[in-house]
Amino acid sequence: MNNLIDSITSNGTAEHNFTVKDLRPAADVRWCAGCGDYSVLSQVQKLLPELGVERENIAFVSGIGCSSRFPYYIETYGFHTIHGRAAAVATGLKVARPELSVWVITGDGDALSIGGNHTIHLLRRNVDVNVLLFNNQIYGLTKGQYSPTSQHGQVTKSSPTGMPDYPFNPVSLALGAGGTFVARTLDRDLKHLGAMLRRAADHKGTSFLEIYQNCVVFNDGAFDEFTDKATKPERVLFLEHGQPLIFGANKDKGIRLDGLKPEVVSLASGEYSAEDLVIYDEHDPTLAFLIANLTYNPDFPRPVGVFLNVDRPCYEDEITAQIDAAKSTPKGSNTSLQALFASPGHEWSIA
Amino acid sequence: MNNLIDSITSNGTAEHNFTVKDLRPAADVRWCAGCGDYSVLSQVQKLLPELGVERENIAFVSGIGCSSRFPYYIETYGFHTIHGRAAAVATGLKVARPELSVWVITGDGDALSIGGNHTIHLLRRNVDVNVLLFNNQIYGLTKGQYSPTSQHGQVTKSSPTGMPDYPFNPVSLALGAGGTFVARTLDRDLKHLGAMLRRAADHKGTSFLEIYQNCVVFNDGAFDEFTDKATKPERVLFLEHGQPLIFGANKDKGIRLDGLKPEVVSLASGEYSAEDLVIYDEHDPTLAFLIANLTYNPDFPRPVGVFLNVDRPCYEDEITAQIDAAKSTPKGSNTSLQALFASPGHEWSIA
Amino acid sequence: MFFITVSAFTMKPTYNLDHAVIRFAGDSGDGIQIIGSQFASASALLGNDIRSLPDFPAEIRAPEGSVGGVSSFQVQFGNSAVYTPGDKCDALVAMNAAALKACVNDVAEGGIIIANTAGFSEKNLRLAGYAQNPLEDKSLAKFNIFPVNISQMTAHALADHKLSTRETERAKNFFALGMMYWLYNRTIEPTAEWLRKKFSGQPEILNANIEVLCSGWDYAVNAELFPVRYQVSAAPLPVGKYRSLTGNVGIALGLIAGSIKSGLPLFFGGYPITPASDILQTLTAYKHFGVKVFQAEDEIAAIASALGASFGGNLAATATSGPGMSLKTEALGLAVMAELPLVVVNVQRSGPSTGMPTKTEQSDLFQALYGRHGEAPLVVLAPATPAECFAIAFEAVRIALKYMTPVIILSDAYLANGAEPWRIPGDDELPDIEPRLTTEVPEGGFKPYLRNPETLARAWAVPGTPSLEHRIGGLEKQGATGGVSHNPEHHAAMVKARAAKIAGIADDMPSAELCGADSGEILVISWGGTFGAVRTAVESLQKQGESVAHVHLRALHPFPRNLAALMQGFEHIVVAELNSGQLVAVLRGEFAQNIFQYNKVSGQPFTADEITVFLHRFLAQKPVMRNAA
Amino acid sequence: MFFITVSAFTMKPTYNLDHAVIRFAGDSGDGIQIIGSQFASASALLGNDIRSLPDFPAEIRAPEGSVGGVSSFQVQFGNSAVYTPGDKCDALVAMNAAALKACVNDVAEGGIIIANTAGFSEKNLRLAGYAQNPLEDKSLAKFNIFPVNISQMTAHALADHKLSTRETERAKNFFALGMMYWLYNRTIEPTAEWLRKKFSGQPEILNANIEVLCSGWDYAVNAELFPVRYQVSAAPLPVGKYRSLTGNVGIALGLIAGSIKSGLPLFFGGYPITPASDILQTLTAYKHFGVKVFQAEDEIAAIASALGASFGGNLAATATSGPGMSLKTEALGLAVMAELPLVVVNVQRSGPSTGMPTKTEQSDLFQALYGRHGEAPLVVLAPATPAECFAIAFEAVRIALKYMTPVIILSDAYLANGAEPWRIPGDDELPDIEPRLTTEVPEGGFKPYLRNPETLARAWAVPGTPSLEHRIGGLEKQGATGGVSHNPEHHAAMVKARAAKIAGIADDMPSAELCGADSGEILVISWGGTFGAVRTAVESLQKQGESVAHVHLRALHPFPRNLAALMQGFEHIVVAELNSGQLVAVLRGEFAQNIFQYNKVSGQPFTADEITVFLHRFLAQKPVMRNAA
Ligand SMILES: Cc1ncc(C[n+]2csc(CCOP(=O)(O)OP(=O)(O)O)c2C)c(N)n1
Ligand SMILES: Cc1ncc(C[n+]2csc(CCOP(=O)(O)OP(=O)(O)O)c2C)c(N)n1
Ligand code: SF4
Ligand code: SF4
Ligand SMILES: [Mg+2]
Ligand SMILES: [Mg+2]
Repeated sequence: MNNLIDSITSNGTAEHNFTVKDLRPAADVRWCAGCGDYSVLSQVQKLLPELGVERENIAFVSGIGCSSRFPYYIETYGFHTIHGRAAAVATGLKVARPELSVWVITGDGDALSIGGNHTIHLLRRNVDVNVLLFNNQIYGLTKGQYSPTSQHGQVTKSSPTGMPDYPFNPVSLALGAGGTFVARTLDRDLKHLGAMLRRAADHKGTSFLEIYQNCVVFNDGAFDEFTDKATKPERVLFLEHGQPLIFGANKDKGIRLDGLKPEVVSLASGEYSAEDLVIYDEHDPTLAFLIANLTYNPDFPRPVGVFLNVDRPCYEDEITAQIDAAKSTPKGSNTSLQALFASPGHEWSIA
Repeated sequence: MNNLIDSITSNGTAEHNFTVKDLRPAADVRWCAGCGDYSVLSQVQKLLPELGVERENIAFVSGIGCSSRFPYYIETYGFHTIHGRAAAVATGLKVARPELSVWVITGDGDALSIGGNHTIHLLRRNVDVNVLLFNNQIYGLTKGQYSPTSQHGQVTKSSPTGMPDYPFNPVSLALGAGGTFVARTLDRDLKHLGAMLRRAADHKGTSFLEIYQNCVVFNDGAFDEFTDKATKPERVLFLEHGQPLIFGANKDKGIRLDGLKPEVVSLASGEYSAEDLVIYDEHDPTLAFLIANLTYNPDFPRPVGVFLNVDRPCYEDEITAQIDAAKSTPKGSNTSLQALFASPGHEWSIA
Repeated sequence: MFFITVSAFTMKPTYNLDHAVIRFAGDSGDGIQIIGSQFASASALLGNDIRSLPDFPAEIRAPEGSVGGVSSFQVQFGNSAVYTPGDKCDALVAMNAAALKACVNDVAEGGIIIANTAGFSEKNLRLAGYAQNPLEDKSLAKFNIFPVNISQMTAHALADHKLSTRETERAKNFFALGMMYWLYNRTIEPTAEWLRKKFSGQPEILNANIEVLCSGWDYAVNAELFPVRYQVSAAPLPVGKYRSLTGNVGIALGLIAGSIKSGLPLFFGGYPITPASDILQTLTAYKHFGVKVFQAEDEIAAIASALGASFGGNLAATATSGPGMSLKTEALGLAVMAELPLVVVNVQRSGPSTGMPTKTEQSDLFQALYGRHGEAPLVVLAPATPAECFAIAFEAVRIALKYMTPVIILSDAYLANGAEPWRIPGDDELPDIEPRLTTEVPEGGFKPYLRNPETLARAWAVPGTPSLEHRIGGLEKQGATGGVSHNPEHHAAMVKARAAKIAGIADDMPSAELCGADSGEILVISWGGTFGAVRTAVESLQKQGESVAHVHLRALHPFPRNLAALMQGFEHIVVAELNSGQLVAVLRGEFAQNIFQYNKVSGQPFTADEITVFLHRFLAQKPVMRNAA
Repeated sequence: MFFITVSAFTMKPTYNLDHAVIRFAGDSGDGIQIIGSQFASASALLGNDIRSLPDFPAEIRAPEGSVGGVSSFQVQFGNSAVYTPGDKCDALVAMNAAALKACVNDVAEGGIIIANTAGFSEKNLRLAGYAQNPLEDKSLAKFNIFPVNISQMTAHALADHKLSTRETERAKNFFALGMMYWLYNRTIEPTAEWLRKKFSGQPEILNANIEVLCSGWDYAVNAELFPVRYQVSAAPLPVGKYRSLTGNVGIALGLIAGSIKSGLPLFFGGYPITPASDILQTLTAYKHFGVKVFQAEDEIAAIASALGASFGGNLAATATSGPGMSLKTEALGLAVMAELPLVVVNVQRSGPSTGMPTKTEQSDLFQALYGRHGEAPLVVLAPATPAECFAIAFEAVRIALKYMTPVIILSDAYLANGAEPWRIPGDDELPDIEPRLTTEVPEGGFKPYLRNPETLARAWAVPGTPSLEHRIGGLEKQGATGGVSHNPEHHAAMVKARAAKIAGIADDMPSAELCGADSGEILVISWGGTFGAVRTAVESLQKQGESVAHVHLRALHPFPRNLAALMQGFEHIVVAELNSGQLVAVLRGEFAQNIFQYNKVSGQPFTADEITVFLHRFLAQKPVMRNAA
């Protein structure tokens, strides 16, 4: 069976080099001035030409939400689908076309409220797509209702007396679902954001990147604590593989384990040194879960970086392998119509 | 506003004592002979009269699947809903009627495939219902396709060349979603099953109980390793709060932690004793996750028991509290129609 | 408290008008909705009948000064019944060039345009897409243009106040309002009172705003800006207490009233979606009425939770718009099968798919009637006006509880956001509602699907009721016992019973009312939010002596019993609706092949004018007009 | 290889029949489906036209020996065209009392009943709900009863084989088959050949089964059981190679053939549901054809993944049944809006809600046509017979790819499981399919919604194609560029364009074919899986000289161009369908108010007989029959 798609699309020929400029589409970018979405867009635009993938082999799939308008703002292939379904659409696209670089753009409502099931199944299947979760802890597009990452007690349009439920921790959820690459970054830390995008792109399997994103209109300042120069060093814990968990403006604090209980210790007093601290291991799911659980704990800095990075076969590769195996059986040598119609032992002729 | 419901329903009067017999409905039980569902049904029937709840205050809500026929087989209130939605229906029921004892009956397909999103949101909200997940690692009712808990490579009706994806570990997923009570038991260990049902019923908040359930027709023997007398002692690790993790026919093996890495050690050689082992702590989410992750690891016994048991406010209580608070404001003293219609400062009269 | 003093002395002639239509337009940040609704309130207080329509930018914030970012508020006020916010504006206030661009086509020929010249900078013009300043070229010759540097005047007025430039700039909307109050002879006091309440803790802002409001008025007087002044006197409205009501708030209040009158707590399961979110948001403010609002993870969970609450004996409701409605399809089928009471609101917007979320349409009628798999009949109602949303929601509760059935309410974006005066009903104007709750233990055991012989509704035994334990579900049933059955006769009987129950509700609903003579040339049939435009058009044709009548349907399933009879009196029937012809297809199938249709599917409401024009043309050349739209 | 020897000598008279209907029935574990399909194959090999229908117990296994657990297989075979598996059986094999109970009402008066007496123990009788043994009382007097202890005879036959009791017991179905082969003069060899293949590795089982099969034949000969023997000779079928095809397999093969002929890999996103799961399962066996099957987490993900694959340039399809179809509603709207090719199969079952999952119905037509929010037109096709599922699936692929549109196929449980001989088409009997794939970079840039002037289909540029990067989505569009737009005119134009595209496809589809004279008293219109019953009824009436014709619709939207013209020739039109009147409502709306209807909603297919009876009655007393069903 000849495959028409193979014949018309490009095959990694180097001719199709492109630059950031080639990624700027005609459409005006329509986010509110100051929206955190802008910085993600520009970091992604910066990254893509460096990936060694042709522009035409890149596809962005999104759901519905402010963030999900993203595909309109980048001159690649793009599909702005329906609320919550981007992960499922992307799964189909990637299985159909494993050679593409597929990116899922989604929001905290899109990915974790209505789309929660597709998100966890994507992670379980480990389809090789990159998920950028724009977490502004609010429904932006519908003008300010709480989302599953809004904070308990948060006053929003739909919770005038405080959000009644408790939020998901997206990182913990992704770990529980069997995610192979789970990371978190900040819209306002461009360097870290850029580095995390790169790590996400490089990972083979589902890359799940939670991006703290400021919504200037409906939830302004939600992450100020972690992005303001004054508080950031004390309030953010950057995870780096092989490095001890140190934070603080003077790099004078660290995280130590007492059995399985994490605690903040001071390196200043001399009682503890870097050797006593947790050396971060991004291949250890237990450590990832332990650290992820510090997320809403006010006594700890907010962990940010790559929580987990492990290998597991990708769904689309399994599918492809099963097809290849079937093709290499004797049956597989004849894929004519007549072979399709044959029903050996159940055929008869009328002459 | 008077509440009609309060006036017609019972209020915990002791008159309504009932026995197992009262729970047997007219309808024939229609599961296949030998199906694991029977033993769960009988353990639940045994438990209910002991809970101190009137029979009329018990409601079973189920989705679709073999297991979801459960409500027909127990003479309480019951709602056999649609595929995957039992958790959502039960949430509405519990919020509407917090005084009821609400049970969700669901299967691995119902709760984790189509219903995955409602399951994780139920756990996040910590609605005080008891979820009994009948995990037979197969779609029973539709005659044998693989489910999200089928094993990688498993041959089923829909995976003649082996299931291509990797299964969820339901316990890990529930932990990642923020579950407050997460446990696992076996259809064929009646004592353990009964005890776990009791624990689930006693927990305030969402109780998530995964029950390994044998489907004699489409996935017979999936759990034999954990239920057969010969292999069970070596292959099952019973978690008990405050007890060391010991297993083996001669109680001669245990689980020890090397940092965060679990390992099986022998107590026979004398090198290790019970003191060296993990003392299980059902209040520690990190430990729960660590142990849960042994689930599909063939080098470890299968952990069973209460993985996690912690407290967090229940969703329906928050809703009730917000309503009570609103009722106790000055506004709350007048809930007449005219008070409802009033729009102070925006009214005018035409005479 | 201080007194308001404005220049009262004016030499201008005052013209009496029957109706007037005005519009404020500006950037999203210009406070347009505030002054718009103040003007509407002031007019209502003067006894006018009013209809207003806010128009927001599409959901993503467009850059300041762009046409996409324009916010506007239109109000029609009259000395007799007013049915719509009006087609063309008699006066437009445009705070910047984009606002002018967005609205100029809606200004009547000879109409007044007050333009804030500060909003016509080069940058403004560019953003609005004007090559040259329209205030300066001849392009607006057919209007009465009044250029005023509103921003500057505001700054002048506030020179003595210690406000930041930004605060000063933000007060300019009240200057515009003051001018319009003078022009249309409104009183300032109610707005001043409103400001006093709103800024009670911020005396500086309060004083500034009142100062600016008065300055606008004074400017109109002193600058002798306008050659004339208008007066619209009070309309003969029914005596009573009034308030303004939008469609979305109307629905919320209707549901709560249903809860009060039935004695059942209200449970609302919802998920935000434009333009329905307001219903959810409004309900959260009525917790003291015991309202339980559950913001679900999606629309499926929203309706499923409502079904759970209904099973539990609460009055259950959910509200959404097109995409969410599509998601509720399967669970609606369960509601039909389980025969549980449930109110489902669809605030229609332009489809298909995501479509145009902020724009109105009536294209979900087919779905409401026919969207479910299997034979799954239910009740479909549609309010005609924003205020009627209250009555329809209350009626939906009554029917749902009496007949144990889901009821769909088809509202739309136009009704949802539009506001109109609503005469507050007295307690006894609303009937009591008796839910089908049962506590009796019948001989031979409780049968959940035993039907009331009159209503065909099954009994409702809720958990907590001793000895009525039973199971319900989505599988087919044996009949009264509700026992699962695959018997062909049971299925056939249940399909019929479910259909007969819904069909019978027609006997318990009001007849369709005819506006006009009961026979004649044309009967126009409409439904939902197009009422105002169609009624205005028909009445104007009737005044011209044309033989045109109007029936507006509030019940789409089942139809009013007298509909067929009403239709018989007319030579031609025309169905006007904002879709490609959905009601007309149903009526053709049910009553008569030969029905004409007038449709519009542009995301915009009908104007009375276009319906009038169509009917005129139709009267002139009746034949060959089928599918004319 | 050994030879089969059976008693060939027989003195019994042989009667020639035009058609015969036989049924095997027994417990789920009795291997009924196997011998049923063997009998069907043997008949097909003898050149008969055949139609068969398996009937499984409802989804949960009922206890052994209960009526709920009965499995049956019916086949009609004839010497001329056969359209259905037959209404009443001429011969029934009942392996136990429950099987008799379940099927006895379907046996023709005077029909043969072979009863396995070993299945009529006291326990069997109790489980089947018989107070006394029906073989012993007079209750079966109107049938020809042949009690045979099949179990015991089987045990005798296998006395020398080393099989367990269980294995022996399981072979008894072949004894029954052997008897029936003798009775209807079939040949044993094909079944023996089939057994040889199936049990090639298990010689003991193989020999035993063949032994038992022959013993059944011999027993019929030697015991002189039956007074006569029947013969149904070959039918004049088109020359060619044949195989048997069920509706579900037909759909799977049609999709793959579409993939081969279009050169696009097939992507199938599915989620198991009765009675559609077989399509998914069948497709997994064709991985060597490059078929990608994605078992999704739910039906929403199934269709969403298919849309992703379609966006990626694969031929994308999904299949489900009622509840799953309801869940796909929202994504179908996106497919319409994005104008992506997609085949969506709905194997209808009895609704609403969970309904009766294993029973057939045609009650999802309304949903297919009207289920989505907004104006969302798409193509709806329905196969008439199991084998035609192939052709309709292939046609759906062709239309989807040529017109860039979703196509819904409405199959049903009856077609899905029913089998009939299918003449295997030659390679060139299937047209090539040219997808709208484009690689050209037009001047001024690529416009994804620029339409082909003839088909109105947009172009399809798939990721990987250099320089055609673009975005699509569910928001309304500007026109050719696909740029997001909320402009009223753009929306109106796009709504029209989408509708016009679908309406125009009528020109590219076959005309409706009339069976009968082109004018007369009654035209019966039907659609979908009722074809066989209706055609049989109409042909029998025609033979009786009645003025009745038949049009069977394969296209439900758009309708065949010639339908209106065809209808004009008849005094009365009757629409027969398995719902409460869905097609009839659409036809009334579109063509003529005055159309009669004949409906059945019991989960059972029509019998030819009941349609014949209805039409007879109708011919006798035409008026006042409307809604007679
Ligand atoms: C089925 C459906 N339900 C609801 C909506 C309305 N809706 C659009 S976006 C959105 C949530 C947006 O929040 P998030 O995903 O966090 O994205 P953000 O706008 O914050 O970037 C909602 C509820 C919709 N479009 N479709
Ligand atoms: C919307 C919908 N999709 C699919 C189905 C078909 N279906 C019924 S039960 C089921 C899965 C059953 O598996 P599980 O939940 O594991 O329950 P079990 O039968 O194994 O107890 C499926 C796919 C359905 N009834 N409704
Ligand atoms: S509403 Fe918030 S998230 Fe949306 S564009 Fe504006 S700032 Fe960004
Ligand atoms: S199919 Fe499996 S799960 Fe279902 S009733 Fe039978 S044994 Fe139990
Ligand atoms: Mg958000
Ligand atoms: Mg299962």
